[in-house]
Amino acid sequence: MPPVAKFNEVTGTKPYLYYQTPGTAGLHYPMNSRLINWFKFSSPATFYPLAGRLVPIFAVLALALIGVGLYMSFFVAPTDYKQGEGYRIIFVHVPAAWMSMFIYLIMAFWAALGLVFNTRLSGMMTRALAPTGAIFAFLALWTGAFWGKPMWGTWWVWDARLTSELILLFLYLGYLALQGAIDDTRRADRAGALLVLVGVVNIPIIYYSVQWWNTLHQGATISMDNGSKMGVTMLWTMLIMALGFWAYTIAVALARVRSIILEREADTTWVSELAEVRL
Amino acid sequence: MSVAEFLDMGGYALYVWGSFGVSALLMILEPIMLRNHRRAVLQRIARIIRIKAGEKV
Amino acid sequence: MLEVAGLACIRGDRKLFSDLSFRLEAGELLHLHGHNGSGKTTLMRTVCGLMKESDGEIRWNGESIHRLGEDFTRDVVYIGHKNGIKDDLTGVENLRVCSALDGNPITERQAWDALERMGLMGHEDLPSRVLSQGQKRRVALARLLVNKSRLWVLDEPFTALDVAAVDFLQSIIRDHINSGGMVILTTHQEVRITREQVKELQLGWKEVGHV
Amino acid sequence: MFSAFRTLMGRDLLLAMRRRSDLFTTLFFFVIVVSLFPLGIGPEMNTLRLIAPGVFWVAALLASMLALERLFAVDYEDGALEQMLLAPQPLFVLVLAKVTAHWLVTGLPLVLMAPLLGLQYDLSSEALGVMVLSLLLGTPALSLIGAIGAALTLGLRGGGVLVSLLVLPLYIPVLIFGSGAVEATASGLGGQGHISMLGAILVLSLLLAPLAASAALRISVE
Repeated sequence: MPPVAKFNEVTGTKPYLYYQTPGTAGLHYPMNSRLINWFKFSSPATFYPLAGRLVPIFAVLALALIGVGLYMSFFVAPTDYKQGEGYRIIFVHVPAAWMSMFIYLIMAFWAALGLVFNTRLSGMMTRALAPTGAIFAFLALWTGAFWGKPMWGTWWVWDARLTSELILLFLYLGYLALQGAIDDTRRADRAGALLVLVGVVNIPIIYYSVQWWNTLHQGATISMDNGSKMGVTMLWTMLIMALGFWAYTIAVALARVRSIILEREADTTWVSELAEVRL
Repeated sequence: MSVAEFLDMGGYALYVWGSFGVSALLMILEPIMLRNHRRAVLQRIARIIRIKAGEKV
Repeated sequence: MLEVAGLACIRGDRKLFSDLSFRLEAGELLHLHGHNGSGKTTLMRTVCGLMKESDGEIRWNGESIHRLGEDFTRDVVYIGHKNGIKDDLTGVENLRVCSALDGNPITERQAWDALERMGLMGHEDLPSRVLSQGQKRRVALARLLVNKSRLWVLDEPFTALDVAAVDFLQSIIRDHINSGGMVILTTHQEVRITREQVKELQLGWKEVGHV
Repeated sequence: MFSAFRTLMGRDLLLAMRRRSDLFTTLFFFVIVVSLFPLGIGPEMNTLRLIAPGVFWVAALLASMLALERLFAVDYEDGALEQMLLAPQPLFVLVLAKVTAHWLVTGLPLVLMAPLLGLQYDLSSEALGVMVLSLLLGTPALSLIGAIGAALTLGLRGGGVLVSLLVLPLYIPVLIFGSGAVEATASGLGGQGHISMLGAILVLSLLLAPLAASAALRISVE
């Protein structure tokens, strides 16, 4: 531990203040700031092992749920009278679309928390969720296109929901680009949080305007789901797949937040004493 | 239902397996990239500690 | 009266200083020392409210500056490394806009007088981009003459100024201190003010064998 | 509060007057982009009349985004932005003043130029009227929403492209209702619904955008 050299410069009659080297325990540590500190600073340190225990649990849960979901979507769900086997794509398309929207809302929650309470952990959570959200948005578009081709003969259909999904992907890319462009982590977190909040306010407006735009130009002839009637088993399959995706998201996000914590707290004492770093 | 029939997916093989395949691919790729990133971060921290330890000793 | 308790600031992931406390009464000057990168500018910008401190409290007349908001910024004038004047505007226009934004608009006449006192005779109505760095600094500092804020936060005010301007600025600071104002400044030059009004604050890491 | 609004807006307009060339860059960009389409798509009047609303609005969108970067950047570099943050006025009033001045310099000329360009596309006078009205309501909303993007990406490398990536998704409702209004009028359906939606978006952005932009400025200046 480097010796604490307090640099105390007293000039002029008035006694003056001292300054001490960072990183060492404060000589007098007033009680209240210790509590505030616990919540603000060391929460990444206590969160890190907690996340470490949760990741495998959710990973296993995800595997199980998706396994059951896949089995049901191929063997349990009946063949659709009109669309044959092609409709099974909705068992991936719809959960992915749900998750892409859901993750953005969770990011907005963490963003609001981060801006209000100024905690560092929430900024990390928002940043950890973004890539997974972007992947699900892309998957929703990809599977939507693959479903559109056999049904309507074209890869891309300017359907209201698909267009909104595309715009959601742009919002994700905007967030990721902004995070990439800012070096200072504090500013990146807070700027990213503000962008997500502005985005969340705009999503209903965008969705409504795209809906209006879609009905205005083509009328409601082509729409995604009025094709196959929603049988009970299909609904269950979709729910299970969605839960599987949800567990997958938590596992991935927690794993990513752990490596973000490591990156940001690289030079702190608690990281250097970590087991994984030692070996 | 024979395997061939299953794979054919009633003629929609390309589309069904295209969607499921890419989804599976991405959802497997992401954890793998995460693990590599994590290992790289850990190695960097270990190196910092060794340098610091080296300097002090 | 300005009071800072347990202040800590982080720049990027580097902790600049922590547990910093000091008090500044009316009629006192706080002179910041410290090597480059020791957090002098960060401390000043945090005290003004430009930057958010990561820990600790800054109180102005007993009330946190974040709660005071505009009431606090009304009493503060901050002149940093950047002059804060527009190159396309003339000195007079710059001064009048700045003081109008500070809440006490001044007349054309007052602006001209202030610039003359700052030694910009004949340059008042030239666009600022033709002025030299020293003259631009004088235009920026001219705000101190027309400003009613009690707390002055000056970051390296003497840079790019010639000897005459430095003397003049020292005298303005002295008058401000004697009339009960407060000044926080950083400078590598010596501040010629009576001893008992000056407080020194040394920033920077003093570890064994550290320059 | 209002005097600070007037002072800052007056200062920005004075600055714009001093640098007259910047005044016209946005306008010229709009004119050129709109005139390019007939060259690209062909002089056939029917198609031109059909695509006119979309072309005008996309051009207006790009023009306003082009001018966004300079909104705060100049003040950020010469320190005037710090003084704005420290001024004893509510920041969103100052941001509103700056955005108004910015709109007067970059948005209004587009609105005034639109009828002239409309002749190139042989738009009916009624459609032209709605085009001007929709631009009049839409371009301020674009400047306001864009101000948030400009404030967020202050001082970043590659700021220009980044602003467009951040701001474009948020521009889409304005684009849809703007061009929709003109198209509805041209096809006889009547653009009232669109115009009212455009007005609603303008009011919403007038209320929320300055607040968000001020928060973004405080974050960026740190």
